[in-house]
Amino acid sequence: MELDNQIEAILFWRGEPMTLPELCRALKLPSADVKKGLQSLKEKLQGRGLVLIQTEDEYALATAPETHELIERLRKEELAKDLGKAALETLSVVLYKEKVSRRDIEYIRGVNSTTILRSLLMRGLVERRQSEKDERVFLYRPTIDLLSLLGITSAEELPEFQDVRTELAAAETAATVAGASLADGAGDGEDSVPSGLVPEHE
Amino acid sequence: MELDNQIEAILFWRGEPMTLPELCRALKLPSADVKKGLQSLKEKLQGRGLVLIQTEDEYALATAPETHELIERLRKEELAKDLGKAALETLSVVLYKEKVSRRDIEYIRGVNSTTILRSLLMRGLVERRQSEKDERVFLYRPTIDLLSLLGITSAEELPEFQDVRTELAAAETAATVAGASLADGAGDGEDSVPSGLVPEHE
Amino acid sequence: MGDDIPGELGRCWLKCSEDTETPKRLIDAILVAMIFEIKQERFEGPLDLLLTLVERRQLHIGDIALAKVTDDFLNYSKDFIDFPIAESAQFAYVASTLLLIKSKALLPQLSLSREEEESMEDLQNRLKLLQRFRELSRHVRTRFWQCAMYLPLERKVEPIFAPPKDVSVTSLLAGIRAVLASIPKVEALSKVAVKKVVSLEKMIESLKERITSALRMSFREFTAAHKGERINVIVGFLAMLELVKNGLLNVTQDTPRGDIMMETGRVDVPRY
Repeated sequence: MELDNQIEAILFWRGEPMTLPELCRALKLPSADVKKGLQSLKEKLQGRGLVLIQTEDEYALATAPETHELIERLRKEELAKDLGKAALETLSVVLYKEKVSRRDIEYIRGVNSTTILRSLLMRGLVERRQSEKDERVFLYRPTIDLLSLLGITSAEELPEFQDVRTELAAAETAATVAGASLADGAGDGEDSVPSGLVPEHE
Repeated sequence: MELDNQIEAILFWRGEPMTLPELCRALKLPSADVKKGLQSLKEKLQGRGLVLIQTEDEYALATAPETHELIERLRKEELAKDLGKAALETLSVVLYKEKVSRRDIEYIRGVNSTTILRSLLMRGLVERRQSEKDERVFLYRPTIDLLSLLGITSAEELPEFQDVRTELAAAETAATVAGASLADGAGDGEDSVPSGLVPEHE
Repeated sequence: MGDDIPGELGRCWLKCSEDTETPKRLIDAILVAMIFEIKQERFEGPLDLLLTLVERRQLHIGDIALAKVTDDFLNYSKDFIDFPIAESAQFAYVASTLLLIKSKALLPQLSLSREEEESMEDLQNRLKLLQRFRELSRHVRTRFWQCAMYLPLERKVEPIFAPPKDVSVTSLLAGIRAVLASIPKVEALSKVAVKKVVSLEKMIESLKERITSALRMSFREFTAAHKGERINVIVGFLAMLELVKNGLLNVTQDTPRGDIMMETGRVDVPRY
């Protein structure tokens, strides 16, 4: 049995996103192999009714975008289509940066974003996980659900993605320097309140 | 979009058997066409991780027979795992609330809880039943098996039950405020909470 | 408008235009109209407001644009005294940086500390970043639901009672306690102590008093009397500029980077 088929079966059976480590454990294979299998699955699904969606380390099967009218018709729920400015802005930051701390989001938006992030978390549009680099930092990431609603199989398919990443990389160097100087206007940075402009930690 | 792909998408999305008339209704096509589509799907799935299975008059996608061993092993592993912090927290909400909707759990925890609830359901720790008050709402409750595992006859015998209930009631108000709507002009409370970002039917 | 005062500080006297009343009224009327318009919207913090002001005037983000919208920003922010304290502190912080930018525009010779220059630059960078993400959020808006790919419905599971080892009365109590602890406390949010930021008006008042009593003092002395915190220095400096604009104060600086000397005219006598 080929690896891509096994992955397809597992993802179908679970019916929800799985992380790369989960897939590795399930298949008892190192991640390099699993990644190859995923790539090959993605290719095999070309022109089919299903697609493979991926975030940085999560994967899921979903219906192909060409079938969206059909499925939309079958869904019974009313969909809330009116995402407000704050939600859209916050989602854009998370999507284009792929992983970002609350502090960074607030640096860009200039406003406490605890509430909006909580709403987005509850709706499963973003998720929050500890940073691998620094355990004290939590990073927000787009979920597979979010990508699926946008009709993209990975964040890289977003318009202008590469340009934005290049711009951000350049800006980040500058911001890191400047960001440090902000802290002194910032007071004691109690958890959820940016006292100056940016809170100290999550 | 080819018909077999449409059928693949529907069956994948539903994840359970559909009759020919159901498929015809969904696709708005006569049964002769749908049958052709099913035949072509069956062929296309050759050598893939999924197969089209057909009972007398029902059709469903399922994992390919070659993957059964793998899936069976995964199932067992999943059942033998420890719950982990997030799942324990979710379970504690169900217990201390006695019955609670997924929406309310998500309000209280501030994170999407679909996956965890599924795993709690699968392990027979909680069960899901329609609310008597509102048929569209499903409520999660602890199972009898869970109560007996804990050595109690009802949730009220849990330690600090009354205190926790009082605190939960107070906290829920706060969480509702904090988890305001994602739409513009947030803060109108219950009404403006978008219902459909996560699938409703649980 | 204040923006047009030529900035020759070296040894020059700054005076406001002779007729302060007419343009002032005009400006007030314009501001009222603008503020009225703005108030129809909800702003997500100071950057949102600032960016909206800049975009409304179709300006490119830069020193000039920011100096131009400073007054609008201040006027709008003034009405937000009742904001939760954290938010008003953020408004004040941005306001003070804006005032710094504006004063630099008024007085090009004004020497700024590295830190001040950084915070000016930082504000611009942040605005540009926000503007970019606002642009990008339009992509996100148009794509939402347009061509969604649906994750499958929840898979049917047949429950098998499989009690995990970590489920016990104790672990569940710990669980619910953790849940309760992580719920955001609305009360706590509004009460959190935030570093106090001296309000502009208060500073202007204090400045007037000090100058009346000691006719001649240096800006440096003045700011030292106010603990020399950066924000106070900025606000103090701008308060001084406001007084200059209003013709209440004369300012000299003998050398380009030298101390700035302040002198009152006759404080209580209108200058015509």
